[in-house]
Amino acid sequence: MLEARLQQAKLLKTLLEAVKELVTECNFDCNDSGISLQAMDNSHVALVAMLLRSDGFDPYRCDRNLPLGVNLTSLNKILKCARNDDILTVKADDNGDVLSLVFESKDSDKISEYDLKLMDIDSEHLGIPDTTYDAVVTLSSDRFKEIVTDLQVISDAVTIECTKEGIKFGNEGEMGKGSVTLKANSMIDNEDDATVIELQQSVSMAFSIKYLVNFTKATPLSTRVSLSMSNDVPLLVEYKLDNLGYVRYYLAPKIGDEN
Amino acid sequence: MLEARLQQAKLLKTLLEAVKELVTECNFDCNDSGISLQAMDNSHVALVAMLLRSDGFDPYRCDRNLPLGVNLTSLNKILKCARNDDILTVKADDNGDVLSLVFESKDSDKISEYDLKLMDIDSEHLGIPDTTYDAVVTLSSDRFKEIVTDLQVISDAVTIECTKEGIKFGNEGEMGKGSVTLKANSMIDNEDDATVIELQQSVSMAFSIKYLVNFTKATPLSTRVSLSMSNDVPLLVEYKLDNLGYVRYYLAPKIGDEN
Amino acid sequence: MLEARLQQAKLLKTLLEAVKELVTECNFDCNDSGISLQAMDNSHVALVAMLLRSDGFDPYRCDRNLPLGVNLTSLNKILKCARNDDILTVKADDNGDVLSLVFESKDSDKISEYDLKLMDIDSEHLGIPDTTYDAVVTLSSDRFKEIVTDLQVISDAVTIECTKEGIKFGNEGEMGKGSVTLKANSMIDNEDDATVIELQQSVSMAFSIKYLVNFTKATPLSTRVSLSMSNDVPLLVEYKLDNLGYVRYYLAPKIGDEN
Amino acid sequence: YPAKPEKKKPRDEECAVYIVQSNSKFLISKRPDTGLLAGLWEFPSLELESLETTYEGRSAKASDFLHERYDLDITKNKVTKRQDLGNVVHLFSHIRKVYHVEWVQVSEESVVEDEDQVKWVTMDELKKSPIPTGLKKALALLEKSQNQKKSTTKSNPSANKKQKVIKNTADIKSFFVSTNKS
Amino acid sequence: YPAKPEKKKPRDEECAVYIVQSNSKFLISKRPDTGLLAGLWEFPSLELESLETTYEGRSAKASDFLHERYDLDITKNKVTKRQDLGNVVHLFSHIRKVYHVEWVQVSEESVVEDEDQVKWVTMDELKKSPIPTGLKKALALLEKSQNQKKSTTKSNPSANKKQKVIKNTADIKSFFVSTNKS
Amino acid sequence: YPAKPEKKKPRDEECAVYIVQSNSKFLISKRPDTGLLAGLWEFPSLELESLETTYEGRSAKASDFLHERYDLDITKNKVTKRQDLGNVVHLFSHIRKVYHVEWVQVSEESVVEDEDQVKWVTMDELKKSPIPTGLKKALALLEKSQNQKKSTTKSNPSANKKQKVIKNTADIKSFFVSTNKS
Repeated sequence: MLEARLQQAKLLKTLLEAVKELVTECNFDCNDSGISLQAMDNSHVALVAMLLRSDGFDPYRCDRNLPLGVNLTSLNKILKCARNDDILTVKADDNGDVLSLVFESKDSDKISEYDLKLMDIDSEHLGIPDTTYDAVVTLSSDRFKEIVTDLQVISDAVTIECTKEGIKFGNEGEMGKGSVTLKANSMIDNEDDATVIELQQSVSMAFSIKYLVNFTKATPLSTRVSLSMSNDVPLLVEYKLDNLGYVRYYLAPKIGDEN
Repeated sequence: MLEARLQQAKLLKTLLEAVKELVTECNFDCNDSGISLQAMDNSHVALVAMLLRSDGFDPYRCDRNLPLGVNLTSLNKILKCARNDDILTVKADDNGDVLSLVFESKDSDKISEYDLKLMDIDSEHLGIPDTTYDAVVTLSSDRFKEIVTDLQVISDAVTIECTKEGIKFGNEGEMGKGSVTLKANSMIDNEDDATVIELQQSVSMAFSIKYLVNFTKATPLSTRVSLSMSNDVPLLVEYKLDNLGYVRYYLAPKIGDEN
Repeated sequence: MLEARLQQAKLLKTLLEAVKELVTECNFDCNDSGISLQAMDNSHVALVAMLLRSDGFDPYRCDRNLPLGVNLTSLNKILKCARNDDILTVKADDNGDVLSLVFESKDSDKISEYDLKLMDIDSEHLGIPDTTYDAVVTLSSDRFKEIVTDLQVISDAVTIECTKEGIKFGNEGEMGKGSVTLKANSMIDNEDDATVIELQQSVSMAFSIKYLVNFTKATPLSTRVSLSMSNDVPLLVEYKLDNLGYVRYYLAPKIGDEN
Repeated sequence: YPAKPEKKKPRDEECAVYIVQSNSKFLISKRPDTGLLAGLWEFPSLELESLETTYEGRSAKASDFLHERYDLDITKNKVTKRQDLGNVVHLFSHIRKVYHVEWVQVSEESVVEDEDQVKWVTMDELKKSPIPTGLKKALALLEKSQNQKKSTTKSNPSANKKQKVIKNTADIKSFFVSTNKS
Repeated sequence: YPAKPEKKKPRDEECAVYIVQSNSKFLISKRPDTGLLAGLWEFPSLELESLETTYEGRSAKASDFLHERYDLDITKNKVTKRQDLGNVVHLFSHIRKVYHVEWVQVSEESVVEDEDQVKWVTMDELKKSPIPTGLKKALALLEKSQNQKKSTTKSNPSANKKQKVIKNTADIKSFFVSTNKS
Repeated sequence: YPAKPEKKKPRDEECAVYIVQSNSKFLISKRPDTGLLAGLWEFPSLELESLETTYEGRSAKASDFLHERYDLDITKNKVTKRQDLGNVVHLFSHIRKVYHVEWVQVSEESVVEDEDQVKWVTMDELKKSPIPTGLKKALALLEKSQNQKKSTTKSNPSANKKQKVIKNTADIKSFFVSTNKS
């Protein structure tokens, strides 16, 4: 059985927001190291992998592997019934058919309990190889969101070019062209705005911009985001949850002409 | 004739918001004790009764009974033209065919005057007997709003159970179950959050949740709301306006299985 | 060629908002004195004229007359990609076919560049005679916005009457009548709220209210707005940009009965 | 070109339609993906070879047809009620088709559902399904019949339409004393 | 005209406008693609050489004009009613133009329609067409006339009242001096 | 019960379909308001009395048919190109219908349009019209034919280009190792 308690419901609420746009149903895989999730979007263009380490919960208890098939739209509706600073507990029996969620107000005089029906989901698990990327750029997650949202007005696609000097997002469409360049700068007043580039080799790749915009639903999870790129390999967009886990998005590159 | 002056337009604006979702046309009954209104919603499931005592106005003058038939949608549109802290005066002649509203800005250099055409409305007035309820629960109006809004994601109906220990709202639907419990607690840090229960006898009744959500449009009128219940009798949901009056909603219980 | 740099993108963003509702395509006329624009709305009921003096830019350079035909909807989309406090530079070559916009963040580590395709637009330029108006009313731009927005609930048209005592906006529709009066008051606590009237002769004119509401998109540009009126001549609604220029709207009066 | 084409008269065809109801649900099945009205949903329908059939005859055929096609055995005592609803006529370009409609109420939804081909749906869902016009007319027959019954016996729960959220809620007026004002 | 140009006073021009109505439709035609008011739709309009015309004179001209230009023969008894609606004045930058408006009701829409140049439209369509302001005023005359009639006789269904917001508003261009740029 | 019903074989019918194109527009007309496929739009279509027709025969019939029904005279040299597109088969419940499709390109849209019954529409509009499934297949024939031409000659503007956003993006699975869990 699973029993896991989180001091602030906000974390799980935000995580769900970060995943539910891409995937509507998937398994949460629970075991003694924590709760994880891996799923592809319907178009097989993107993959999201999420991990919440058991350390993030107090207490955390899960005796054996327990896959919980969940409709994320329903789960999200229920999580919206939790206030951000409610204490949240998730529970599931080994052979149960519901996921129980309990939200307690800080002064604990209000207790909400929801049982969400579980589903059997046949899921394919992809083994993701460790890759040494040619370029790893760490930047402000707010800026990343701004950039991809802005460039969406120009075209459906965006090309990301990374050199020692900086990272450039650019595209072209019916009304004209757009590009946004962030200069590499490890020293800067506001540390959160620094753009740090570790480069083996320059890369230039094209992506469908709407997926990038989608990924930025995870922005509230972390002030920083990292983009890891090698030519002809999926882009990795990672939001770290301090020491508690991560949300990682993989996005397949566009091939042929990126028009 | 009627002439009544209110120091803050906000009160009437909020009152209208609290009524207009349920009822689109009705009579305001004016007499020397104040202005009142009683109306059923179209489906005959809920009844709203409102009273604004003459004390709440300064000056207030109404020589004789004057029913003013008003389209609430139109009145609401006009009230939206008043700023919250405008001084508001309503006027009507004994045989006039308009309701006049005057909004004055605090520094009185801006004066808005609106004349709303009156209507003849045949209304049925229901005599509401004094009832001694089995359970009267007084709670935070914000919490009440939260609870019914949250549970709406689970199902169209909600069961309210009241015992000495607390009040529990619960329902069940396609995706699972939900329930929210407030513990009875008369002593608490934040007085507005206290849940106070006066109980003759435990009750459990089912209601259509959308009406409850509708009633919570009155939340800005008061920090507290009271729910009065006896089995097989309409629920009374009351928002008190300090000493100036009240908005009361009556909601018929669901019968048979509350699925 | 044109090169003009603005310390705050916000000014141009707001200007565009103030124009794009009325006009979708038009020429920006650039010369050494600044950038101007004049255009009629499709129905030929209103005309907007805008001027940004070269003093407002630093640096500003434009060797010779350069008309830049622009789709304002597209330009507006691109300007939304600038943050309010970005430094904004617009550039165009003499025979180029794009308008270049560069947005730099304050710390200049983020640079966005957009090229907007230009269009050939045959535009008619109207000579606007200097008129001595019978009445010039200067008032709070927020109040003006409030008034026309409020009265829109009553009818499509509004009559503006101006006398020594004040300015009155009034109309009448299916649900009743409305009017808002601002008293002339040059002395008042909050200077921005003063209503100052210079009057040669009383005027009373009727206008289509939706255009007035439209003009108030310019409200963020200035705390004050002036209405200049003479009977049977278009109303002039002017928002001054300190010493940098202005946005002026001309609105043809309604003729015959203003029903 | 041999033929001397004449103005064709539409040919007559007849068809038995069985509206099978269990509680408040109705059995429908999908027409083949090709052919007339391809892919539309319909009530179980049996083309009749003769133009002169009787209610008894069609009713008798129902057992075999429903059993074979839908594995629904109405010979055992699962049928709680059945009724001749009369007929409706629908004109296609070359066909004048008569639908003889019978309503069959069964006690349980014993058909193996195959969502793609056969399913039980509520009246509301039914009305949203792409069903042929001819069968809409059959449906109207049913509703008419049930509404009549409803007003007299109030026995049939499925006849109601537009189910409002407020179903099963008492009228608030029944709790209070009406004092008509004028 | 031997003129000595001085500070220009707008010159006077007059024009006969024929509002031809058949049932609830009106005949309109499109102005040339170049020139004043290019490409806008208008009622059949005839520039007058004299500034002193009479209703009878203009009315007489109508026959030839409508016949030649629109192949509409109003001499035969197709005209069921006609009426002088008076005039409206419109100021262009250098022209003060008087439109004399006559309403002609015919029994059938006998003009060959050429959707690009000539068509019959309803009042609603008319109001949505890009017609010159001057002719909007003419239209206002018609509506006024028909509304008057309406209130007394209730006989005329075409005087509809969908009011466009901008109805009765002058063309802003008429107040300013057009200085074509290139 | 008199009849000994046998399993009916659908009867065969054939029909000539003429896809008439002028620039990038196509001629369509509306079926009668009653009958099979009532009220749907279709390409000009002619029922054939014989099941054994040839392209030459059908092509010859086109002249009279199009002239009489649509006042479109393709005998004069307005036809710039025409081509046999082959046939498509559509099964109705009792009919197996073969549509023989010919594409006819004309130089001008000479048909008097009657928006309610006959009109010229673009490919996009066509796809939004309620056309029968059978004729959608005919349309597919045309598109196929034109796409083939396009890749070689780039001459045909009507091969449309609705692009999916995710076009040209690799499948993310192709980059990772699938390890099916259970």
